[in-house]
Amino acid sequence: MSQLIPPAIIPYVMPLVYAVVIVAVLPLMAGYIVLLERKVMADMQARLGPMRVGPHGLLQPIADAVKLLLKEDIIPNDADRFMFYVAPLVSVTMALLAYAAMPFGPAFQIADLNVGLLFILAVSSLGIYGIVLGGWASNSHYSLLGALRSAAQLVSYETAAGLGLVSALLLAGSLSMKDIVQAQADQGVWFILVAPIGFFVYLVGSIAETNRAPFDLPEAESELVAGYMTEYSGFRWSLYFLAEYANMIIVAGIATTLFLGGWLRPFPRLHQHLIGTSLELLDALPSLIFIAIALYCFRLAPRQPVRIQKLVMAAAGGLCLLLAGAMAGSLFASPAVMQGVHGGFWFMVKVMAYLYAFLWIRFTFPRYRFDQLMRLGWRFLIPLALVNVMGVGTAIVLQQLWGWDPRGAELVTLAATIGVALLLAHEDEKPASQPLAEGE
Amino acid sequence: MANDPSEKVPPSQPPEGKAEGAPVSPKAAAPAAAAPPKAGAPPPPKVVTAAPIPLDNELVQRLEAHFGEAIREATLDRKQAIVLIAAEKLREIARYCRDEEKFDMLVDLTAVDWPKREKRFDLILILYSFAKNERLRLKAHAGENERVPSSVEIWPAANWLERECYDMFGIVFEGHPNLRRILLPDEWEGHPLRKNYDILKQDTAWVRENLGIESGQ
Amino acid sequence: MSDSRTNGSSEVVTTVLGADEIILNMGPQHPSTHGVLRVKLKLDGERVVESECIIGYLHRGVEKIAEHRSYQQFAPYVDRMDYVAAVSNGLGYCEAVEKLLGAEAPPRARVVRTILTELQRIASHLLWLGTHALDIGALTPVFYCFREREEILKIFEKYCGARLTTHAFRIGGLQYETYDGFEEEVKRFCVDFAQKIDEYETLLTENRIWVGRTKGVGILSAADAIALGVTGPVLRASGVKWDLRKAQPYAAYDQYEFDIPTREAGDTYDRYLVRMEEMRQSRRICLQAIEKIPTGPIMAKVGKVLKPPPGEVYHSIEAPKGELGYYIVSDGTTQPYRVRVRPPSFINLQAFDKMARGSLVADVVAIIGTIDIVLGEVDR
Amino acid sequence: MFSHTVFYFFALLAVASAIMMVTRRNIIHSAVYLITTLLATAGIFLQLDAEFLFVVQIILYVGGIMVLFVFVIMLVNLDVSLRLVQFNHQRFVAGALALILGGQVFIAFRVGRGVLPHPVLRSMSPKNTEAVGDALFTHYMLPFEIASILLLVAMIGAVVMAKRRV
Repeated sequence: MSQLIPPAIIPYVMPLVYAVVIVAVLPLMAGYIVLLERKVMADMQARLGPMRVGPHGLLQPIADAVKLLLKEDIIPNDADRFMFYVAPLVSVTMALLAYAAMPFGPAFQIADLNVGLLFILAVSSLGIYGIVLGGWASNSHYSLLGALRSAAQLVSYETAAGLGLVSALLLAGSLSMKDIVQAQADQGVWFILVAPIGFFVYLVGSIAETNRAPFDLPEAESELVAGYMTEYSGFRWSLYFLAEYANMIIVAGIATTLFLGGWLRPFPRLHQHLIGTSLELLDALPSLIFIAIALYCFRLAPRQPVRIQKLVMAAAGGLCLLLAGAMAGSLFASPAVMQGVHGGFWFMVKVMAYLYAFLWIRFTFPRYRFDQLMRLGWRFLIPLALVNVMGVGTAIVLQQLWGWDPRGAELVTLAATIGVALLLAHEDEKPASQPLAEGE
Repeated sequence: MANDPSEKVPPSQPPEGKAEGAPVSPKAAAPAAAAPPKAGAPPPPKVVTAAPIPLDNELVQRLEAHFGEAIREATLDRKQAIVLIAAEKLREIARYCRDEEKFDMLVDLTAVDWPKREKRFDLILILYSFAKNERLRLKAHAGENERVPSSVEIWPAANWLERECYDMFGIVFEGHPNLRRILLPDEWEGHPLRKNYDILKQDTAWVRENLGIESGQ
Repeated sequence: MSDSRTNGSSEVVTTVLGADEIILNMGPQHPSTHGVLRVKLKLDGERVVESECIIGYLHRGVEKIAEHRSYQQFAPYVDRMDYVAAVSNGLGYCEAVEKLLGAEAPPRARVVRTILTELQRIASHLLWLGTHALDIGALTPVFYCFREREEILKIFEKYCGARLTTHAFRIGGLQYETYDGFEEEVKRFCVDFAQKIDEYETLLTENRIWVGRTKGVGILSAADAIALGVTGPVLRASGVKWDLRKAQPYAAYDQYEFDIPTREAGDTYDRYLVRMEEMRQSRRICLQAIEKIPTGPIMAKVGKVLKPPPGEVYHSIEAPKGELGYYIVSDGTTQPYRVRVRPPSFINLQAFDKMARGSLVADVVAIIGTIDIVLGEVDR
Repeated sequence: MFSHTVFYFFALLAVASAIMMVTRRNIIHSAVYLITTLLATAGIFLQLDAEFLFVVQIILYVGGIMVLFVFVIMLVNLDVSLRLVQFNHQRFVAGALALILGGQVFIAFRVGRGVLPHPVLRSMSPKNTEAVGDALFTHYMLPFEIASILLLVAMIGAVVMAKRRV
């Protein structure tokens, strides 16, 4: 390799490969998250969801993508054309750029910045310009209102979400994504167990930041039609869509890295070896999961109505088997490869679990009103996050300076924080019950 | 329906008044051989009066005491009380009905067109009293170019109802805060529920201009 | 304004009036105006200063058509007014004409009418609940509601062949005898439905966001409600215990025990609770009625050609949305001289301005939903 | 060489978009060019290995302050600004001043070249963030506190002014 490529470029090769992989795979992943969303929604709403394109709708995302690309690209007459063109690009570029510092596995990371977390937060917060400018450029009032709501919402909730993250940062003592995961491995505990309030604040904040229900006011269908996307169609619209799902994966990735142990396997310190070998039992889990999915696919395959669907279903099963094989095979390869493959697997599993929580919340709750959303952000989440930061800080001080037992210190401060949370929630209810007429 | 308490009427009525109700069209005078309507129902409990009969209960007496000539006639049709009043006094009578007689809800306000009559419109107000669980129908005659007092200030509910009446019949309500068409477009010509407005008729000019088609039919 | 009536776009027309007042136009094509309602809002910032409903986009001249049809011919037309509660419309019309004729439906017909009308009330409320929740952003209840509504529509379909515009009743009684297994199906639905209502309530009633979005929103006092002629669940949520089924019983309602749910605050949340309780009461009525459907004829002898004696009648029933009245004038011929429909949606919608003033724009959607209007009935 | 290219790219971008920002009629466009300028400046920070500053520049200026700017601009009636006369007679004075300033910088650059020691970039990485924190809370404690109080005063002032209107 070193002969083929000039040495000056070598450090840029792997990141480039990773970047290409991410840019290529991400739209597909977004498509399949949409399918997942529709399937989960259908399951919760007592129906089937997409069933026609491919077996159980497995090819639906591809059909959707083709449809979107072929749609007419409509630009309103009075739109600011340049901005209208650029806005979706800004959104999607910023969303993709944030992946630069996202650690999908111990090896799979484009760049390990020492301010990695801040970088991701900064860049993903720039996506708001895509929304704001797009809403403005559309020259439609629904769009503009959606954009304004979006901007106000993002600025408010970024504060809360950021403060939620601080608790994990205090525990990790680093801004580098890799070091944060490493800190969790070293301390032998996921930070969600130490700072659950911080995780909760970030969960709520991240839902609001990605404009998902119950905070989807910028695109509230029943009020603003489609918010800032109202005037967009076809390809440009799908760029916004891609950006939204990319952002969802980013916030899920941040939460996974900071609170859920990143690419670490569950129980990273539990070493139950298979008798007589150095293989760990828990490492077999990914393979077993894939084998189970594969068997399920094979069982479903003969029941598909059309021949081609049978084939596709069987192919899906085969793909799962292949992945299971890869998972199992990597166990026998070098530790680095094994870590990489399994780390990626666990990272994605956690991201998906986080996204599932998003979907679950979306299909369960009604939508907030804008003033309620703001009240929740400023009066509840931000104070709570501040108290939580102080609580975690206190716990660390108690441990390090006064030599308290770590778990004891954490429990004490956690109890105090939860007390404050209840107090805040109680306070929050008072103005909510007042009639709206105070303005008159 | 046999036990409809709302339409309970004091028993002062003559059992079979043949006095013909003025509000009904001349045609009604020929009740013809209209099939005896009571026929058939397993329990035929009551004799249905085919024509309205005069009504003279306490309510009517009170009304007459207050408004004298303005109460033209009170009748009972299918056990439902109808009071024919003078259109000019509508507002006063309505207010009295609301405040003194506790007819606190205006259920409906509408009109009927009798083109052959001198004053072609019947303006009809259906009132309901929560306290008495009773309905009362006020009826007033109005001519084509006559202005009728609006009752919006008495029952805000009359707002849209009077607009609809104006829209459909062209009855102008004096004192209505916002008398515009409500169901039809503002520039529409004609008032569809008038009897001389044919069912196939439409404002072709409007349709052509605004919908870009020759006919809405 | 008039010229834009034909302009069926959903764009928002904004004009800068004074310093802060803008005019926001919602509809007639908007996801949550429940059809073709158009609302013009005058806003001070996010707060509604004044509102105006512009209606008539669905006007079909039903009352005019009535004057050119015979009494029986007009019966299917009424189904097209409140098309989500067609059975109730039919009941009101048939009973009004029967009253005009002086006829009365036989007991069996009256009980079957009661059952079907109560099922229709449940179906109508379910549709309202689903769409109302959807407007406020709860995506899931609508599917649960439609699942149960589907069961009701299946019963309708089996009974008369139609699901939506049923034309289930005839003047004088019923055309069709109930099908085999009607009682069991209705009973099974009613028994199952109890826990379904609880399911909806689990999703919404104590949900903080739901309560936050509906409590104190669109308040209508009892006095205002009466002055504006508002009827139905909207009136009852304001604290007026008045239900035509109790006040002036029709069909077979005098035979059954049920409560009139009322609430005091008159806000969106109370209207929600009233309607939820009404579904329970409807279920209770159905269960009582299905136990003892009298035997006997289903049609009174009214004759093939209906010529009611001259005169006029007003008859009203408690439709799912409020008092549905028919004022019919007969001139002794086979065609009604005048049919006036007192549409509950139309009159309840008039209270919108009262409810919306001072509320936020986001509440407008909730308020439109809570009045439970059907534009087919508003515009006729 | 590579880093020089990067520097000149960002520097040119910053200057060009700054000029564009001043000359646009449409305020939204101006705002977008200002954002570009800020981003280009952030890029220069990155090129200087000041990663923390780079990120803070983006988060605070671009992600925070400019969002609020754009937010406010959208609420303003744009038509008014489009009709404003953008340049007046002061432009000659301003142009002259700019020329003088440019001349000064140029001369200083020519004279100073080789006299002053060439700045050596101490690579603070990977302790960049800590270094900034350390500096702020030890050496520059007083200025930091003064800045904090200034911001607090501004915040309170803003709240008071906003409240009075209601």
